[in-house]
Amino acid sequence: MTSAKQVSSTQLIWTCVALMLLLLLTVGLFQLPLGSAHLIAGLSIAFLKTLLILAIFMNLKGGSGVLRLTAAVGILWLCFAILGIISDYTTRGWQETLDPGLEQGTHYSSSDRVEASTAD
Amino acid sequence: MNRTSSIVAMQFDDSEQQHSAALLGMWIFLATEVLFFGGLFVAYTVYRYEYSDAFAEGSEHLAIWSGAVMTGLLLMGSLLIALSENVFERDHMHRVFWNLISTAVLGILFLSFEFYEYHDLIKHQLFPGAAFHWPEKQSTPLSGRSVEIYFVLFFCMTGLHALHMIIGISLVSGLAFYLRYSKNPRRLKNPLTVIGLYWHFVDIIWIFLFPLFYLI
Amino acid sequence: MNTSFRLLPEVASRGGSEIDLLAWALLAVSTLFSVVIAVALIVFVVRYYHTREVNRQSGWLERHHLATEIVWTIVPLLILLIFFGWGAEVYVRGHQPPPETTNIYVVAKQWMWKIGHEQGSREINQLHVPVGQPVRLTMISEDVIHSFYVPAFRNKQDVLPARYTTLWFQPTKTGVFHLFCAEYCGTSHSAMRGTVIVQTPEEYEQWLRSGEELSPEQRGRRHLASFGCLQCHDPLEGNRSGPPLAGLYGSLLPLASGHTVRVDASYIRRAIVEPQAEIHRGYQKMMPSYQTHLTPEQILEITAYLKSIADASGPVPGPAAF
Amino acid sequence: MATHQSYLSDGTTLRSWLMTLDHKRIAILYMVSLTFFFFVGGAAAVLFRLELITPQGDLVSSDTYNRLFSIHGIIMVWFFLIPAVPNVLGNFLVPLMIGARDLAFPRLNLASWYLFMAGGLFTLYVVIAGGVDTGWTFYTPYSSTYANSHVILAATGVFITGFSSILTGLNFIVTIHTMRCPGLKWFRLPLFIWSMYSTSLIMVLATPILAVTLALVAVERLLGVGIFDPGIGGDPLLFQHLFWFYSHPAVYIMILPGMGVISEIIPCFSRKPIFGYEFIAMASLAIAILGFLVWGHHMFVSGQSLYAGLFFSLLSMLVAVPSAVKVFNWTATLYKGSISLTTPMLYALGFIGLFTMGGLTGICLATLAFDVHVHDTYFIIAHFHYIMVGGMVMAYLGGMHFWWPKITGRMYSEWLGRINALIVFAGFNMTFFPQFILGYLGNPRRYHTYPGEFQVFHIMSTLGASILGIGYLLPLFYLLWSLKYGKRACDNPWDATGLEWATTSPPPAHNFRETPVIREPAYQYETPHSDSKNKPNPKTRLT
Repeated sequence: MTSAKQVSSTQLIWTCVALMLLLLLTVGLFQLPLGSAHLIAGLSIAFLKTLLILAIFMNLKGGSGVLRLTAAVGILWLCFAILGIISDYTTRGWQETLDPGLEQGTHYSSSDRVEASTAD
Repeated sequence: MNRTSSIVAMQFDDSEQQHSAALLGMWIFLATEVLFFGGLFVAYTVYRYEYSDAFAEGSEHLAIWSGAVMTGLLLMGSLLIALSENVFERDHMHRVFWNLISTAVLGILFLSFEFYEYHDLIKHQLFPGAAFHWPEKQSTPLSGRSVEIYFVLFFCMTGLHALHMIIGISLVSGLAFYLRYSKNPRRLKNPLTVIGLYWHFVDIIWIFLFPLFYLI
Repeated sequence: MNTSFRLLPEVASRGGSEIDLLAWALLAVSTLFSVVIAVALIVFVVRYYHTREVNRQSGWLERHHLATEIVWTIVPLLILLIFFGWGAEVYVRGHQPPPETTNIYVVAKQWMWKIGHEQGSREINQLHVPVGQPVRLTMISEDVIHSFYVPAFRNKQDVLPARYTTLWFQPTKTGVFHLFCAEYCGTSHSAMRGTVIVQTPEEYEQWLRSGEELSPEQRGRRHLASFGCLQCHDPLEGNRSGPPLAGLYGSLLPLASGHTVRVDASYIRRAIVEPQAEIHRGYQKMMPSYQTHLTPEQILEITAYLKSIADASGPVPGPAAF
Repeated sequence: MATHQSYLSDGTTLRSWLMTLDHKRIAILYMVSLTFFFFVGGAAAVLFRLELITPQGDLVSSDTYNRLFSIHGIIMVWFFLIPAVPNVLGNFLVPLMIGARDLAFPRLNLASWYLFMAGGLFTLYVVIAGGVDTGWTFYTPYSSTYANSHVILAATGVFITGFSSILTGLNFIVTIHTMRCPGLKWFRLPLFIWSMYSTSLIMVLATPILAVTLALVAVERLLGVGIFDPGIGGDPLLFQHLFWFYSHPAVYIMILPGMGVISEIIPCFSRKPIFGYEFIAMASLAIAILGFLVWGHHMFVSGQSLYAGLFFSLLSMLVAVPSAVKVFNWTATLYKGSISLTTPMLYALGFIGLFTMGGLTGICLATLAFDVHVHDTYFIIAHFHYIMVGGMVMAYLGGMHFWWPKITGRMYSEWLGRINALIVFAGFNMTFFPQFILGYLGNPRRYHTYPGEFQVFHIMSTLGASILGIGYLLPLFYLLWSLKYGKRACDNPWDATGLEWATTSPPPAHNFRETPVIREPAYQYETPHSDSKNKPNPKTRLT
């Protein structure tokens, strides 16, 4: 493992400018009536910002493979937790008739929840 | 690399090895921090899925402009601390000192905004628990019971973040003064890198908290 | 209850026999593998003990042997997949009750089982069921998590606070069986035991009749009157400030938020404890929460009443009827 | 240095021990404290096992009984099983095995021990102050709302100890990555290092989730603000998800190091290179990674969705494969070896047998429909004790005997050691095998009183436990005895490969006089051919 190369000051300043612009973009997008797309837009911009900070400020760009792997593993494991757990909540009630008295075979998208027909 | 001025610990062969060990150690620590916050992000995902409307209701009590300003403060702090590493390489210890102090001040500003927000929410009886009160007239379409979950998560997640900020501010300002009064400031290269990484990480957490709580 | 010493528990349900079969298969495969490993260990130790003069010329099993490794990776994997499929198939069926079931309501609390039959009888820590008929339990807890466990039926389901879970079984022989709480629930966890009494249908009918209590529907109707619900909800007429109750159960209800919800036991529970959450389209938000006034049992009884009047105005109406 | 001082004589004051930065001395600190916790946890087990001789609750009250099994679980899991091999043997051996002078962060290493002790003191205070009655699993809403015992204190104890675990794992990973001696490539590492590396991965990635989850339970109790509180729409099952996201991988924290120990012992006493090195190494990593994706099999009857059940059952089946591969490879290593039945080897063979049974019953439990019946019964108890006690404790004892000469410079009594290994094996099976039957008969776990027809099995179990108790006390005495009266050990009494045997017994403070260089793969044992006369008999190799 060799020591990482430094990032130049101008590069750092431009990165910060880009981050600020992205921040303005998030707030700007939020003023538009996008409905459920807000979540996607907000998270995508957050991911973009994170990548910039990781690559430039935290100098993963010039860092060794092990460091990048470590960063990736942390995020990947968080995804394991989120995906595994949310998979339980989104499939609750599938293939189960939770309520006696209603005919077997009626399919409920989820017996615990309001059917999301129009909502985000 | 200024090999001669670094003091290498007994277990290492050279400062190069020591530097990579410090970097890797810090990155692993940050990975654990991701998962430490991760438990709360999981809870957030589950409840946002279950009570998306209540989350939208709750977020109306937070001021977007203040969240945006707070994000800006943190990003500025990150820039300064990243710059200070460059300055450090060029041996301008005085500027490193002032960069670090400014970062800490920006952090303190951030916390002031945050605590003002807490104060405001508590005044409006929105702190979860026995005193939580959700005005009936605004309760569309969910009642306060699941809005309370939103505020539980808000206080837990931003609170944990604030705790990290306090630790970060102490580390940064501690390092600044240590650097200023140290006889051999070049020894502090690894601590500077490591504390910088920590600051950036705390920054990234906020970058996610901002859209998740303010922009719903 | 047969309390003598035994190595295998009694089995008294259809699903129970299926699980026993699976258990025997698992036991056979496990025994086979353990014996093979144990015999190999013993034979190698004895044969290649360091004092013995045997041929130790390195054979094909020296350091690596790719084919061997692949074989003993793939073969266990295939066996495991078979067991996954088998176990899953039985499990999924165990979650899908047949259409016609005897419905029984169970409320668990520290440290007792409160059981209510559709026909009105109530009992504590005892469950009378008819043999040969599928029985379905709808369960909820008043406090912590409990677990309804009848070893003779090889059946178990956790009972949660604020959420209904269900369990079904079809007893195949009469007798008295253990009912346990299997999820640790505090001080007297091990005292939260009861008995399941499987009777012939005739005996069961007789037992049901011997109870002089009101049926859950009747009790539910009484709760509606005594808590003042009927002032706003007329059972049949729709001219009050709240929606009428007849025909409500099982229908698809349009909500003020634009969603549609199926009226089932969970919805009724939510509508009582959290009335503001999902408002019937066209009605005002007037109803207060009855969470602190009604016990889970009373809510179940109200649900039973609403179910009994589901067909009061003809077939269950679809969304268009509202 | 002219004189060659061992790390043990590097200072004799209490201060020289409590402020030491030497990984070997810190290992000793852990060894002493873990032994203490093991016997505290064991004492609780003795008490409730005695209580269970009769179906009625006549020895202790039900509240006391609940506190006993809770404290037994908490202490054994977090204060013995998880730190046992990593923090004692791992601390001692990782730098030695990779030819380093110390771990990468010696101060952090010492800090881990202090954190461990701080967590331990909280837990001991809980014991003194009246106990905790939630079980080691802290399930909500019982723990967050209904329990009126010292839940917050106990959670704090576990929380603090969790950080000790995280820091140890971090230290190991960094050390293994950056400080291997020249020539020690990844696939030349001893398998013990591979298993330590996999274990550290789990410690680092799983423990934070537990920490934050327990913190949330404490917050809920302190402020009445509940993330898991059903009263405000929270879901108690979310706690179980988060808890098992840590606690299932934690099971592999307990068993993987044991597997590492066995992978060292088996080739040494078969005088043969280990069979399928790469497969065993990769199996460790596979277990560590797959182990993270199977937590939902603890929740088949909890009310999680049917599909989540299917998903987690399938993945649980997959994680059994690498474990099976390891067992097969160890067994194949014996083939055409030159086997001697020393004490460590007896423990290793016992480990393979008991772990196989534990693993196979684990497969039974991963089978959905079967699990529904035996979930939360004694079957589960028996299964995980086969893994953790039959597996892990056997491996720990085996490893302690194997490296005892290296750690202390003294030989223990081989004769007593062998007898004790047999006592432990017999006592263990007698204690826990009846519990499989008990579980299938339907006796739920954590039962203070039980129906009379189960009594026979409980009596057998208690009898076995008393034999097992002897098996655990005996080594305490003969190992301590050996410290003063044991024969002096030579540098490599077992004639084993591995860098730890290349230095003196006990090693000097800085491990090696000069940095070793590695030129060959691990486990280069010369297999003796037909001639057995000139083969080393371990006993004759003592100085």
